[in-house]
Formats: sequence, C-alpha cells, structure tokens
Amino acid sequence: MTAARVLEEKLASLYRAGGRIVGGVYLGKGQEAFSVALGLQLSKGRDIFAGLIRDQAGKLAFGEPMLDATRTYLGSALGPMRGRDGNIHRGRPKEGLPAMISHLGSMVSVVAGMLMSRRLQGRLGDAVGASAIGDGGTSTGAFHEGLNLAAVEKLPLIIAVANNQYAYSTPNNRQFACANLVDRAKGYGVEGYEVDGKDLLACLQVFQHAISRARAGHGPQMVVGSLLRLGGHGEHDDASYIPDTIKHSEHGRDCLQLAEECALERGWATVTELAALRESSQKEVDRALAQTSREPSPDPYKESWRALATSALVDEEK
Amino acid sequence: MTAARVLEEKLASLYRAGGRIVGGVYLGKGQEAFSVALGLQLSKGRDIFAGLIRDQAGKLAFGEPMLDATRTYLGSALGPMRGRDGNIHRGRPKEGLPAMISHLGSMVSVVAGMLMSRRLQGRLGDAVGASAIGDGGTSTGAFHEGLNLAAVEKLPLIIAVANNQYAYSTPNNRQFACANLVDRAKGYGVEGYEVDGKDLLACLQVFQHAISRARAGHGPQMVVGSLLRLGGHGEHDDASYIPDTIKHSEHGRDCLQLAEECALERGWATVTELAALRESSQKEVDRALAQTSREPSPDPYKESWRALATSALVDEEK
Amino acid sequence: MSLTYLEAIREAQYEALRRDPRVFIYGQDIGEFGGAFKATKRLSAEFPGRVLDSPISEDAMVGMAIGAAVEGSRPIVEMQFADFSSVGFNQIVNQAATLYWRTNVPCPIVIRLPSGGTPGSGPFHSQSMESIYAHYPGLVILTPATVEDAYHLLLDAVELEDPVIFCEHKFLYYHLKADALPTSTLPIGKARIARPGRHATVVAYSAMVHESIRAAEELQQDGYQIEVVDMRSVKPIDTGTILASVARTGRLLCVGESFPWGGVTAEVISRVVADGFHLLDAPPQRLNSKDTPIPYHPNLWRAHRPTAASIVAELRKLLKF
Amino acid sequence: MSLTYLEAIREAQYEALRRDPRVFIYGQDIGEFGGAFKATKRLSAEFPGRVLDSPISEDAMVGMAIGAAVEGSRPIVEMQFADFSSVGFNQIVNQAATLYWRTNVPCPIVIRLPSGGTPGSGPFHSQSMESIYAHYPGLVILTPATVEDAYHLLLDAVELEDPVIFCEHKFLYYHLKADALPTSTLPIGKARIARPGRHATVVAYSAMVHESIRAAEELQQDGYQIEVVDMRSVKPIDTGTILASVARTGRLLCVGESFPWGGVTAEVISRVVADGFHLLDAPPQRLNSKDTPIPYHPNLWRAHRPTAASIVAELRKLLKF
Ligand SMILES: Cc1ncc(C[n+]2csc(CCOP(=O)(O)OP(=O)(O)O)c2C)c(N)n1
Ligand SMILES: Cc1ncc(C[n+]2csc(CCOP(=O)(O)OP(=O)(O)O)c2C)c(N)n1
Ligand SMILES: [Mg+2]
Ligand SMILES: [Mg+2]
Repeated sequence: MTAARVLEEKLASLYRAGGRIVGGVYLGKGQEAFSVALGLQLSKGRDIFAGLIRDQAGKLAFGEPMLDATRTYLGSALGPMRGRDGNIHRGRPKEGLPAMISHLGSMVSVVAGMLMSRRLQGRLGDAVGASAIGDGGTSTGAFHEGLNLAAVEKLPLIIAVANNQYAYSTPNNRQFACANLVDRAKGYGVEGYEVDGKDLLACLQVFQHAISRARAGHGPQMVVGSLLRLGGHGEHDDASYIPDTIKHSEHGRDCLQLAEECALERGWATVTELAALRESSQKEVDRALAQTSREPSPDPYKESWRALATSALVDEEK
Repeated sequence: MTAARVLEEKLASLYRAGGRIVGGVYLGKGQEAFSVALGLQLSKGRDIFAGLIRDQAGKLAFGEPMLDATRTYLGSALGPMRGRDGNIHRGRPKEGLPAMISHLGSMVSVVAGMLMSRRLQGRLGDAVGASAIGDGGTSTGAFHEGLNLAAVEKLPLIIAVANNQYAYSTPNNRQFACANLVDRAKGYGVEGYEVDGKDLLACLQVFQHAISRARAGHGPQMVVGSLLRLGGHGEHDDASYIPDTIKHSEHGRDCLQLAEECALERGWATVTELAALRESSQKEVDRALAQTSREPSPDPYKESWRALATSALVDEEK
Repeated sequence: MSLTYLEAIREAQYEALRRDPRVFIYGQDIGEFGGAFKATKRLSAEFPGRVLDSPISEDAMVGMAIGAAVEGSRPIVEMQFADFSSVGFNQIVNQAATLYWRTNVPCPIVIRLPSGGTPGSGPFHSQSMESIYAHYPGLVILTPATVEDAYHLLLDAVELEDPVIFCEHKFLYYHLKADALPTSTLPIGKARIARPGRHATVVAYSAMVHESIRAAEELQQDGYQIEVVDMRSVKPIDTGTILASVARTGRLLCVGESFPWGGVTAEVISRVVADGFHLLDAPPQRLNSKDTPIPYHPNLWRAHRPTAASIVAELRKLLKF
Repeated sequence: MSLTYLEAIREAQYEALRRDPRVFIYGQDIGEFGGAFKATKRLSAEFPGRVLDSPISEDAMVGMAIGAAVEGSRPIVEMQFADFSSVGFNQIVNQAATLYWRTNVPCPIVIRLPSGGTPGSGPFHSQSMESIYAHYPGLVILTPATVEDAYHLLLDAVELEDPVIFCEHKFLYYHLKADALPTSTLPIGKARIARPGRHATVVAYSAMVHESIRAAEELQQDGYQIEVVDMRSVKPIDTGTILASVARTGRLLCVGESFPWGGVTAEVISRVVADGFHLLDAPPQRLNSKDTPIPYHPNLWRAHRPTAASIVAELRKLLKF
C-alpha cells in the first residue's frame, strides 16, 4: 500500500510538473486497501490478476515489478508496452497480468477465457483469476456477458467491484438503481460479499474467503467494496463534484492512514517502522524513476510497424 | 390466442409447402398465453409493445392488423416493411409497435428511449412500454444495459421474459447459472414477478399488476413466465434436442388447450362457442392470406434504393 | 469575440437546445460536470432536465436515442471518446442506420465522436472511425475541419432527418480558433476549397486539412501551388468538387488519419479514377496512418499519422512524376 | 467422395481438432445440435468437451477466446451469422487485433462468420463484414470462394499465430461441391487466377468469384476472354497477382458483395492505380451491392447485389471504353 501510494504521489507530481509524462495519470488513492488485499491473496505464477486503473497497490502486491509502472508511464522502450501503450494500460499476459484495454468491462471475459483454457488443458489446478471493475463498469454489457459466461462455466473468477461512489463525475444514482451492487450476485448465480473497502483487515478476510471458495470449485465470487476515490478521476480532475460532506465523512477517510493506525494500535508496527517503510518505498520509487529516466524512448525508425505476429502476412504499405 | 395459433399454423403449412414464403417461419406455439396476456393489458395508442419472434398472439391482442403479419411474411409491397424486411421483423414504430432488429436485447433500450422522449415532452402520462425477451436474450449485453438504463431513469418499462427453457437448442443451464431469472430483478433495482406462463389467467393477473405498478411510477417491472416452446426454433427445426420427458411433462402442456379447458370449466364459453371462435379465426386468416396473395411484390425498378430520409444527401452510385 | 473549435461545438449545442425544444443531450459526465472535454459546459444548468448523464452503456445510449427519435425527440449523444462507440456499434449500424429504410420512420439522431489522435492518448483514445460508419448505408458522416464547420455542421446535423455521426477532432479542440462565427456556410454534403492551387490537389478532412495546408505552404516556397480540398462530409462525398479540382491540377493526393486499409482515401480515389481517369497526369496517391494501432509515445505517434512533413514528401514524389 | 463447401468447413474443423489438442470450438448451438448450419455436426460427440455451447453473448465469446489464446489454446469461435459479430466488434477490433502489437503475446483465434446473402434472409442475416474488419490493423481476413479453400484456408487459419476473421459464404454452403480435397493449396495471402483471360481482369472474392466466372463465360460467347482473380484473402491483399493480371489485360473491374462505400473494391482499385496506373487502358471500375440494407424479398435481393448479369453489363462498358 505504502509503495503504491508513494509511487502514485510521485507520478502525480511529475504530471503536474509537466514534461515527462504525456497523457493522463490515474491514481488509486483511497482504494489501496481493497486493491492490495486482493493482490496479496493471489499468488503470481498460479493466479491471474486483471487490475484496472486504480489497482497500482494490488498489482505491486501481486508481484508486478515497479519498473513496469514507471516505464509505461514514461514511455520507456524497455517497458512491457515499449511506448506503444501507456500509463495504466500495461501488463504481462503470459505472467497472469492481462494488459487492460480501455473499454470497461472487456477484461472480464478475457480472464474467464484464460481460466477456461487452463481447465481445458487440465492444468487449472486451484488457480483463480481476479478481474477488477468499478461501480461504473458494472453498467457495461461486456461486464454482464463476461460474468454470466463465467457463471455458466463455473469458473474460479473473482470479481472485485470497487464501488467508489462515482464513475468519473457520475454518482451511483445515475449509474444503477439497485440498493447495493452485491444484489447482482444472485442474479448471476454467484456468491456475493460486501465489505468496507477502507478496512484492510476486513478486505483481506473477505478476499481470502472468496478466493478459497473459488479455488474449491464454487464458481465466480463477487466482492463489492465500498470506498471513496480520494482525488479526481485523473490528475487533471479536481473532483469538485464530490460534495465536501462526503469527503469529510467517515466514508472519506484514508485507508492507508486507517491501516497504519490499526497497525500501531495492535502493536504490529511502531511509528519508527512505519516511517522506515515510507522511506524505503520512497527510495524504491526514486530508484525506479531514476533508472527509467536513463532508458531510451522508442524510436520510430527502429519500430517494426507491424501489428501481426506472422511477418509474412503483413500487408504492403498503402 | 386462437387467431394467432390458427395464423401461425397456416404460415407453417405454407412454409412446408414451399414457394410462397422465402426465409424462415417462427412460431409462438405454447407461448400464446403469456404473450397475449401482455398484449391484452396494454392499450394501443397509449402504450408501446415491442414483441419478439414468438409474440404473434401478443401483437394481435395489442392491435397489430393481421395483414401486417401476412404481408410481411409473403413480402407484399403493401405491407409495413414493403418487402424490405420479412417475417417477424415488422412493426409500426409510430404506433407503438417498434420493428425488431434481429440482434437480441437491442429493443430494450429503444423502448426505454421512446418512454424517455415522451417524458421529456411532458406527454408520457400513464403510458408504459413493454419489451419482450427470451431466456437466451437475457445473456446479451444489450439487455443488461437497456434494463439498467431504464431502472436508473425509473421508466415505466415492462420486461416480459418468456423463459421457454431453450434458446434455439441451448438449454437454460448453458445460458445462465442463477436459480431463476427473476433473481435478476433485484440487481437492477426493479420489481420482479414469476408466473406459470401456460396459465392465461395467472398471466393476465401478473401483467395487470406489473403494468399498474409501472403506470403508478414504480419503475421497470420484470415478469418471468415459465413455459415451453411447443415446436422448433423455427419451422426448419424439429426440436429433437428437447427430451420427450419434458415435452410430455406438465410443463409441456398446450396453453391454448389449457385456456379452453379453463373457459369450459368455468362456464365462460361452450364447446360450440370455442369451435365458432376457431372457425372465425380460420376465416380471418384465410381472408388475410387471400388478400395478401393478390397484392404486388416489390419491384426492384420502382424501388428508390436509398437509405436516407434526406434525398438530397444520397451519395451518388459507386 | 474569439472562440475555439471546442467552444463552437458547445455553442452549437447551446443554440440547438435553445431553438428546438425537441433537442436533448445524453452522455457520460455531460451534465453538471460538462463532459470530459467540457463540450457541454453549463448546458445542464441552462437547460435543466435536457442534458443528462448516462450510465457507461454505449449500446443502450444509442438505442435509447433511437427510441427517443421515433417519438419525436432530437437527441445528441456524446461518446466520451470515439473509440468507445465500438460498444454502440451494433445499435448505430443495425438499428439507427436501417430504421428509415425498413420502417419509413426517420431517425434524426446525432452521435458526437471526439475523434483522432493527440500525443499520449494511445490506442484507445485516439481513433478515427469515420471510415467504419461510412461503410454502412443510412448514415451521414461529418468531419468538420474548422471552427465554423464545427458550429454550423453540428447545427445542421441536429436539423437533419437522418442519423449523423459527427466526427469532431480532439486535436483541434483547443488549437483552432476563429474570431467570430459566420452566419451562413456551405450545406452538408458540399466540400470546400480550403486553399486554391494548380499543381496538385490534396483531398483531406478534419485535422488533416491543416497538415495539408501547412504542407502546401511549405511547397509554395518552391513555387508549387497546391490546392487543398476540405471534404467536410465523408458520406456523402462531394465528388463533383473533387473532380473539378483534379481537372485543374491533374494530380491527386488523398490524406486521412485513419488506418490505411480501405476507408475515406480509398473511396475518394476509386471515385476519381472511375469518373475522372482522363484528368489525371500521374497515379493518384493516398497517405494514411500506419497499419498498426495508434501508439502512446509521442515519438511513435508523430510517425504513425500523416504530418505536414510526410505530406510534403508524398507531394514531391507526385509532382515529380 | 464428394463434399460441399459447408462439409469442407466441418471437415477442416474435424481435422483441426484431431491434429491439435489446443483447438476447441465455441459458439451458440454448436454442440449436440451441430450449429445453425450444421458446420459442427457430430464434432461435440467426436471430441467431447471441446465443442462448447455458449450463451448469447458475442462480446464475451470473443473475449473468452482471446483469454484462452493467451493461455495457449487455439479457439475457433462460430458466430451464428456474421451479422451478429457486430456485438463482438469491440473485442475483435480493440482486444484481439491489438494484443500482439501491445504485449508481444500473439492472439491465435479464428472467428468464423457465416456471411453473405441468400434469398429471404433480410438485412440482419445477410451481411458481409470483411471490409469492416479489414480496416483494422492486426487482423487477417480470409474469404474462401471454393470448397478447397474453405477447407485449407480454415486449417491454415487455425495454425496461424494471428487472429483470423474467416468469412465463409452461406450461399456457397450447399451449392458448391468438390469431388475431393486436394492435399495442398496456395498459402494464406496468395490470390488465384480462377479463370485466365486477356481482355479484362475481374477481381472478386467469395461468392462473387462464381458470379464473375459466369459473367466471363457469357462474354466468351462474344469472343471476350475475361480473367477472373479470386483474392482468397482480402487482408492481406495479394497486390502482385492482381497487378500482373492487369498488366496482361489493361482493364479492371472489381466486384464485391458488401456495401459500396469503401471496402475491398475501393482498396484494390486504390492499390492498382497507385502502382499500376500505366498498365490501365481504361478507368478501373467497381461493382458492389447497393447502398441500402440488404432486402428480404428475393426480387429486391437479386437487384441489390452484383450478379452475373450486372457484371456482364459493367464489363461490356469497360471493354468498349
Ligand atoms: C466502454 C467505456 N466507456 C467509457 C469509458 C470512459 N471512462 C473511463 S473511466 C470511466 C469511469 C469509470 O468509472 P468506474 O467504473 O466507477 O471506475 P472508477 O474510475 O470510479 O475507478 C469512464 C466513463 C470507458 N473507459 N469505457
Ligand atoms: C445477438 C444475437 N446473437 C445471436 C442471435 C441468433 N438467434 C436468434 S434467436 C436465438 C435464440 C433465442 O433464444 P431466446 O432468447 O431464449 O428466445 P426463444 O427463441 O427461445 O423464444 C438466437 C441465438 C441473435 N438473434 N442475436
Ligand atoms: Mg467508480
Ligand atoms: Mg428461449
């Protein structure tokens, strides 16, 4: 969580400074507890984690190298996307980290297919695949079709709905009319859970349970975390449409601070240890950014400019 | 119901005889009670009825002229589709009868939009719009998006789900995993009902109730009727994939016969009256077909061959 | 008064809402927030209940607009990015585009597509989809290149009885300014000579008109006079104006920002050679983006799409022929 | 042994399943039922668990196949009709087509589209969508015209590392028969001279190859020898073979069954004029379907799409030029 927060704060300040980051910066601030809890409960090499734009914390916890984020944001030619795609659109599909496309909902069926394939090959074992989605993303047809398909196939799919009350500027009441998004689970015949998405321990517990159910063959599991995005949709947005009353409510509390308070209270960490954690995260982030900054940008003259794996079939220019 | 049954039987026999009907014939046999109950509870001129391929009975009850069906099936140039589109793809959108496109689920949002427009114009009054869908159609993203949108806008939309256990050859258990489709209602924040779709009286009651709730401003209503398609997907299909045990079960009973038995039992009609009804329906069907048969086919030389209403903007040939 | 291309789109929507009570606007975040690009800024306050936030449901957004049009409304749908209209594709090409032909009921909707590349936007926020929609019968596809056209074509689109795909270019949103809006303009379907010339014709649309004009300016220093035709509408195509230009110059280069296979440039060239073969002194050429998705990194992005420099290079080859 | 085009597609799938354990088939009603057209007849019994019925969810069907390909499977997706792939459009053009370019992970999926018109099928069961998909980088678009190609191109498609849109023509399903399947064939990407000639070249693909051959036969009676080129694949296009034919004949007509704006025929003509302008003795021409949705009534349908008769008429004009 801390590393993700520190990294994202740094990316945001690079964005504001201008120059190094072209395109947007999208933060997961306020959503780290929910995201990290999922990432921690999955294991890389076995499971699949299709994070979305606010899953920096979960991706790091799952095992995505921090350099993947910095390289993709800064467009390094050495990053997994080689400057072809940017910021949050990164991944390593062969390592259980599908690279999201922007169209919301589209990754759900992709994760289902990854699980299907493993099952068909007889090597699914007790792996699960997690697909993140926001409150807004649940309105897409792709989400519906993907989850329904996974339910029919009884695939070990975890749907993690981060209900941060807004889709960009659009509040829940313009997005859906059910009392709670978890009410959808029954309609798909999947098991559903609600959790306070700011509460790290509660999130860890609910994901642990849901994942163990999926591993045990009980089909898709839908976990809805209630939380608030502590910032704009992207760094270009000041989120002035979120009323102060919400921002200053219990709901608007910072999950990282809550986690730290909880750790201190329970004696799991001291103030010094937490400061050290922050400092080491800061160093890691600085190192990653320093390294990335020295790396080459993609060179249009060296680009292959072909979209097919089969080079013999590349259509002639013009 | 009787008229629809007689008409469809006649269309099926024309199809089998070959020659007059090109393309498929799709029957609503076994689904008339559910469909007609909806059509009867709506009123043309006020309400909207977007029937699908098995809604011959509902359309007639709603007030679609029988000639619209025969003309569209036989491709008369005088029909509402003028030979451009065929069979069940007919409608009179301005009269509350949208003309379905084939892509399942697509009509839900269209009906929502019709209602939205009337509300925006201040002329919605207590009108409702009904959109039919099958068990299979509920798996489409379009269905999900359309119903969710209608729920957000609290539109007086009736979703009539004819769960005939199969989508073409695909049984419910390959289509969805929930115990009952009505479980979906809560996830959209809409009111849901289940009914024995073979039982005309029960269907009439449940639609009456649902429609009155919608008229009173309680938003979308989802009615799921359980029934069986008594035939193939279309007349080219012998439905051999439906096990005899199901066909011969209580579930496979003919709703028209059940309705007639019920009418006789309760003394609402005599055997003679029912026979007379069948005969008059037969005459009506024969008249419609005879008239249609004398009508001209579309003439490619007289066709305008333009897809735009604004003729000045029709792109030159080639 | 000076206004940008984006402000012109906002003003046109203001004017459409003001003039015609049947108009309403539907899209994600377009209400109080004013839209991802602020194209509907303040409109929801100025026209309460007529500028509505939608769920993230492009298929249903378009379907809803079609239904509303049937009942007499004049909906404008804003896609947050053109790229996301792929989710509403089916409703656009199979429901909106066929409605009039099938039922005789017109379908007057306008779908606004914030289109085209900007640096750092990557494969899913940069697409130009005019060629996809233009392939289907029953749609009108507009591609304004100027502030004036952004305004007038949008207003005209709202008045049209047919479904319009309005491809507005994001790169022009802030860059392009005009001092004032003219009171009248060419009608939908007419192309415009953006710059007269006599040595070669460049047919372009949207942002590529400006790259072409810059290319023409550069070549002027070498004594070449390049005529630039701004198509304005890619369906219908004003073949007459294009042919007349080719008749003057004898040479044709067609420039587009979308992918190279098929599309606007191929359609233009096929028409010109079918009807004006004898007018050509050299083989007509195309310049499009490269045949890969649109890259994120500005270095790659600039090499992926046509620019003044690559247009100049093409024109030099053409002029030498 | 004699088999139809449809049977060849079934046999190719049988062979693909037999050869390669990574292959599976996914689609509506393709299991026990054997598919709406019976293209997967008995395959689910012969390969248990590898021929699976899907829900009516084209978007998720394609997304699922993409995910499966990432994990090493070789999925074949059957769309019930090409027309319904519009619902899976986004996954096809934005997810499948971009995967390799973005991530370096290939996406070996085959999407079978039962395409093209048959009498009485109407606007939503008759479409030809090759031009739509070919516009996007990252896809291979195959359009077999013969029983042999239906078999070999499909088998080759399954072996390819890239996503393939396999446009099989419904009108050819039952009409077209071959005595036996050859053991080898041209590779993907190569066009074929379907009929040699020297007075004019007709470039066609899929069902239009047969209409073109009939037209050529008719014109032979007047002493004209028309060369017919079967494209086989519309992306990539074998421009070399087409140019060589035009070099022989000096005249080009390009025939396609999809809508007239843009698409295959415009792309072919644009390539030929760019690289083979000097080879042409007459303006190259196109013949496509009309610019309306596809009509239901056979009278209208026959006038909507190109036929041997309309091709003959076009050719006569071209030959007289
Ligand atoms: C299909 C589609 N339509 C529109 C968008 C544009 N868009 C990007 S993020 C976003 C809001 C997403 O809201 P939500 O799913 O709640 O996630 P959050 O940003 O709140 O984490 C929108 C509308 C998109 N990415 N995909
Ligand atoms: C989006 C889409 N995909 C596929 C089809 C082909 N199709 C037509 S009817 C049908 C089955 C429909 O089943 P259901 O919705 O249960 O209705 P029923 O036929 O049982 O009344 C299918 C798959 C279609 N019309 N639309
Ligand atoms: Mg949200
Ligand atoms: Mg059904």
